[in-house]
Amino acid sequence: MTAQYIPVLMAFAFAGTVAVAIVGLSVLLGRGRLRPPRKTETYESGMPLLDASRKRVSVKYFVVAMVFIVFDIEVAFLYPWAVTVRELVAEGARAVLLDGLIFLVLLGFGYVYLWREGAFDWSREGSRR
Amino acid sequence: MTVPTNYFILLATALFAIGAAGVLLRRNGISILLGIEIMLNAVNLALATFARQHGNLDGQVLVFFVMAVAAAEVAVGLALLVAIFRRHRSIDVDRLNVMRW
Amino acid sequence: MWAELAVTAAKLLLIAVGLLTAIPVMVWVERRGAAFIQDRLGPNRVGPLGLVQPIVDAVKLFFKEDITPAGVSRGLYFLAPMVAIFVALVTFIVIPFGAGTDVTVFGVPLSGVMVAPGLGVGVLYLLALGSLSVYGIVLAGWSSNNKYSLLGALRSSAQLISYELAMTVSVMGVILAAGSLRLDAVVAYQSQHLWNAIPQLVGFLVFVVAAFAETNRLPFDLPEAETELVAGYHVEYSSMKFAAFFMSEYVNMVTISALMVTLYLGGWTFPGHRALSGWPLLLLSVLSMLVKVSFVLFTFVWVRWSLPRFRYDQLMRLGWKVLLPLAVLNLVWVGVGVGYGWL
Amino acid sequence: MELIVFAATAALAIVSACVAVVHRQPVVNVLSLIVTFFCVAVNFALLGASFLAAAQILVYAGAILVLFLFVVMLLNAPVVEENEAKRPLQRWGGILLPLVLLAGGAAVLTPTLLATAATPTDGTAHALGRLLVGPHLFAFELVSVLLLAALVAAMVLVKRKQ
Repeated sequence: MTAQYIPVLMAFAFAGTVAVAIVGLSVLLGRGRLRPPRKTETYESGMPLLDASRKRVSVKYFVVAMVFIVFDIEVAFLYPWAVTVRELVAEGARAVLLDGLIFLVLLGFGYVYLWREGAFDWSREGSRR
Repeated sequence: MTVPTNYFILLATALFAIGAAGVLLRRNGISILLGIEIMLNAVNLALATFARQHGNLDGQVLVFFVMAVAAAEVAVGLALLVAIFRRHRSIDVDRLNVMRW
Repeated sequence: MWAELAVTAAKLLLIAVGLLTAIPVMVWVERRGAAFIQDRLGPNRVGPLGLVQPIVDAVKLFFKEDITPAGVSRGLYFLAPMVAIFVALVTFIVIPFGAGTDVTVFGVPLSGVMVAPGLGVGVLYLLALGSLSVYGIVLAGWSSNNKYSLLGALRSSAQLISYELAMTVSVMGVILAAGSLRLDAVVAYQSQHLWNAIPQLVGFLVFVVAAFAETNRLPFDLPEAETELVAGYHVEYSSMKFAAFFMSEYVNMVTISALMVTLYLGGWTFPGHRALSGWPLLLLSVLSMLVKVSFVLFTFVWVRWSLPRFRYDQLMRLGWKVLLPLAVLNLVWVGVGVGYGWL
Repeated sequence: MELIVFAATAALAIVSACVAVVHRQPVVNVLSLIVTFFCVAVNFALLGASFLAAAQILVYAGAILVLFLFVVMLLNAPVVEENEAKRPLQRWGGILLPLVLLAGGAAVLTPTLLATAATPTDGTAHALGRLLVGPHLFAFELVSVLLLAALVAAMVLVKRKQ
């Protein structure tokens, strides 16, 4: 049962090696010449830094991620449903379509609510148009 | 050789203990939610272990439902944190000592 | 046991090397293609038609000075490019690059030139690990201690997760039709029926648009929008650490093109493949897959130099208000189609 | 082979979970939790729950922790200085409870190893799907209602009052 994961393990090992090798090589081969402080400054198109770089970001990103979580769970639940539809229909249980449809419609209410709340509008100008 | 059931249970216990310690010891709201996530994951692991133990998939279906609950919990919990932060400019849960908004 | 391991390792290395060589080729096609579309010459000095140019560039990148800016979070800063390239290099193993269920090497069936033929979760593996690519970008943006980086990373991650949703829902349509998560089953289904792109045209279009967005290509290259964010999340990266992001972007592009071909364009199938078997079928199927993937890749280049960039609010509106409902509609249609035996 | 993988992921999971709980920097907390969840996913695979392993990565690592990261960046709150003296009860509870749990866990380990079922079942998407639309259909539909409620609640909470 677990033999199916051996190729996955190999791929992980391979990708990990490549990842470490690339970054390691970069450090080894590109090693230092002169390091004037100018060179390691944060690059902001030549302007002097005015304040901290890590600012608080907009709540809009939170809304997007929150909506994503909810719909991602929905997707995770629908995948097992989707793979069984063909089998179950072949066995004469066509009601399985209805099961999925009810699930989708219930979430559809949420989608409509979000739309009306403006969760999908990034800026106000966008929503007016 | 397959891994014995006991080992998985021990791992699940250890993770649960770490999560519980996190919830009790930290005051940062985000850390507390993370602790809850660790605890839920530990329970999921135990459920999947017992599902294998009994050769019955119902345990795995339950794990699936726990995942949905965890996601809902995180969405609402973090929204609460954002709202609290707006109000108090802090996510220290000890500052929340009034039941009034 | 050992023969199996050896064959798996050989397949893995072969495909990975193929993917990695695709990068310089793609760079060349992109630059020459851009030049052609914009009526200029493009790189033409190094080697015939400038063919050696990308290789020279790669060598140059290796020996560039590796600058670590002051004020970065060191651990995360080095981790980010590793995550990006790691995620790009583990996802392709569930894609069948050819036929060959009847071809054995050392007694081991080649099973569709998939590296992981037995993996039951199939396409879900690709989608799940692909969703981790967000972290490479967020890590880079956060650890760089640069406002442009942070903004680019945030935009990018919001864009990735928005379009990932539309993509997974449209993939679900294909899975529903094939009745299996495995991609070789999807190809087998298409060799019996029409290509999925025809009955599921809506889903296909959603997938194409989402594929452009997921690979941060124009018209969805807002995360790195040179004119407003200088380069987005990888501003502060130099030398091969920058190249790691660059490579992962191209590898992702090839992977997603191969996925697109497998899901919607018949995979490795070609007219008359049922008359063949054994090695000839295997070789021709790999060739056919290559041709299809190259065509899709060329479309990526073509679109890049033909369309302008979206504004961010337009991007979000397209993802949530247009693509997601369309993908769900496609899913409902496929469900009904399967339920009543039309598909 | 499986024992090696288990031991490695278990150790990694415990270490990264500890980091996730102890470290002061929220970003590091979240990132090390990704490692924990990834290890749990590997353990799901070892347990024959292949679909759950994929769902674990897709849902936890791909979605939930992204939200956590966004919130960390959104709040960018000053690190909470932990003044432990104020809450002796919780502090002792926080130290004692895990110890009790661990002792119980160690007690589980010592007796003879539990035998697994004769025919372990593989938790494929097919098998789970049949259970979801079969005996667990009601709960399946209820999940949709739960998600709907969570969506509305979270939206109401973050919305600014005009």
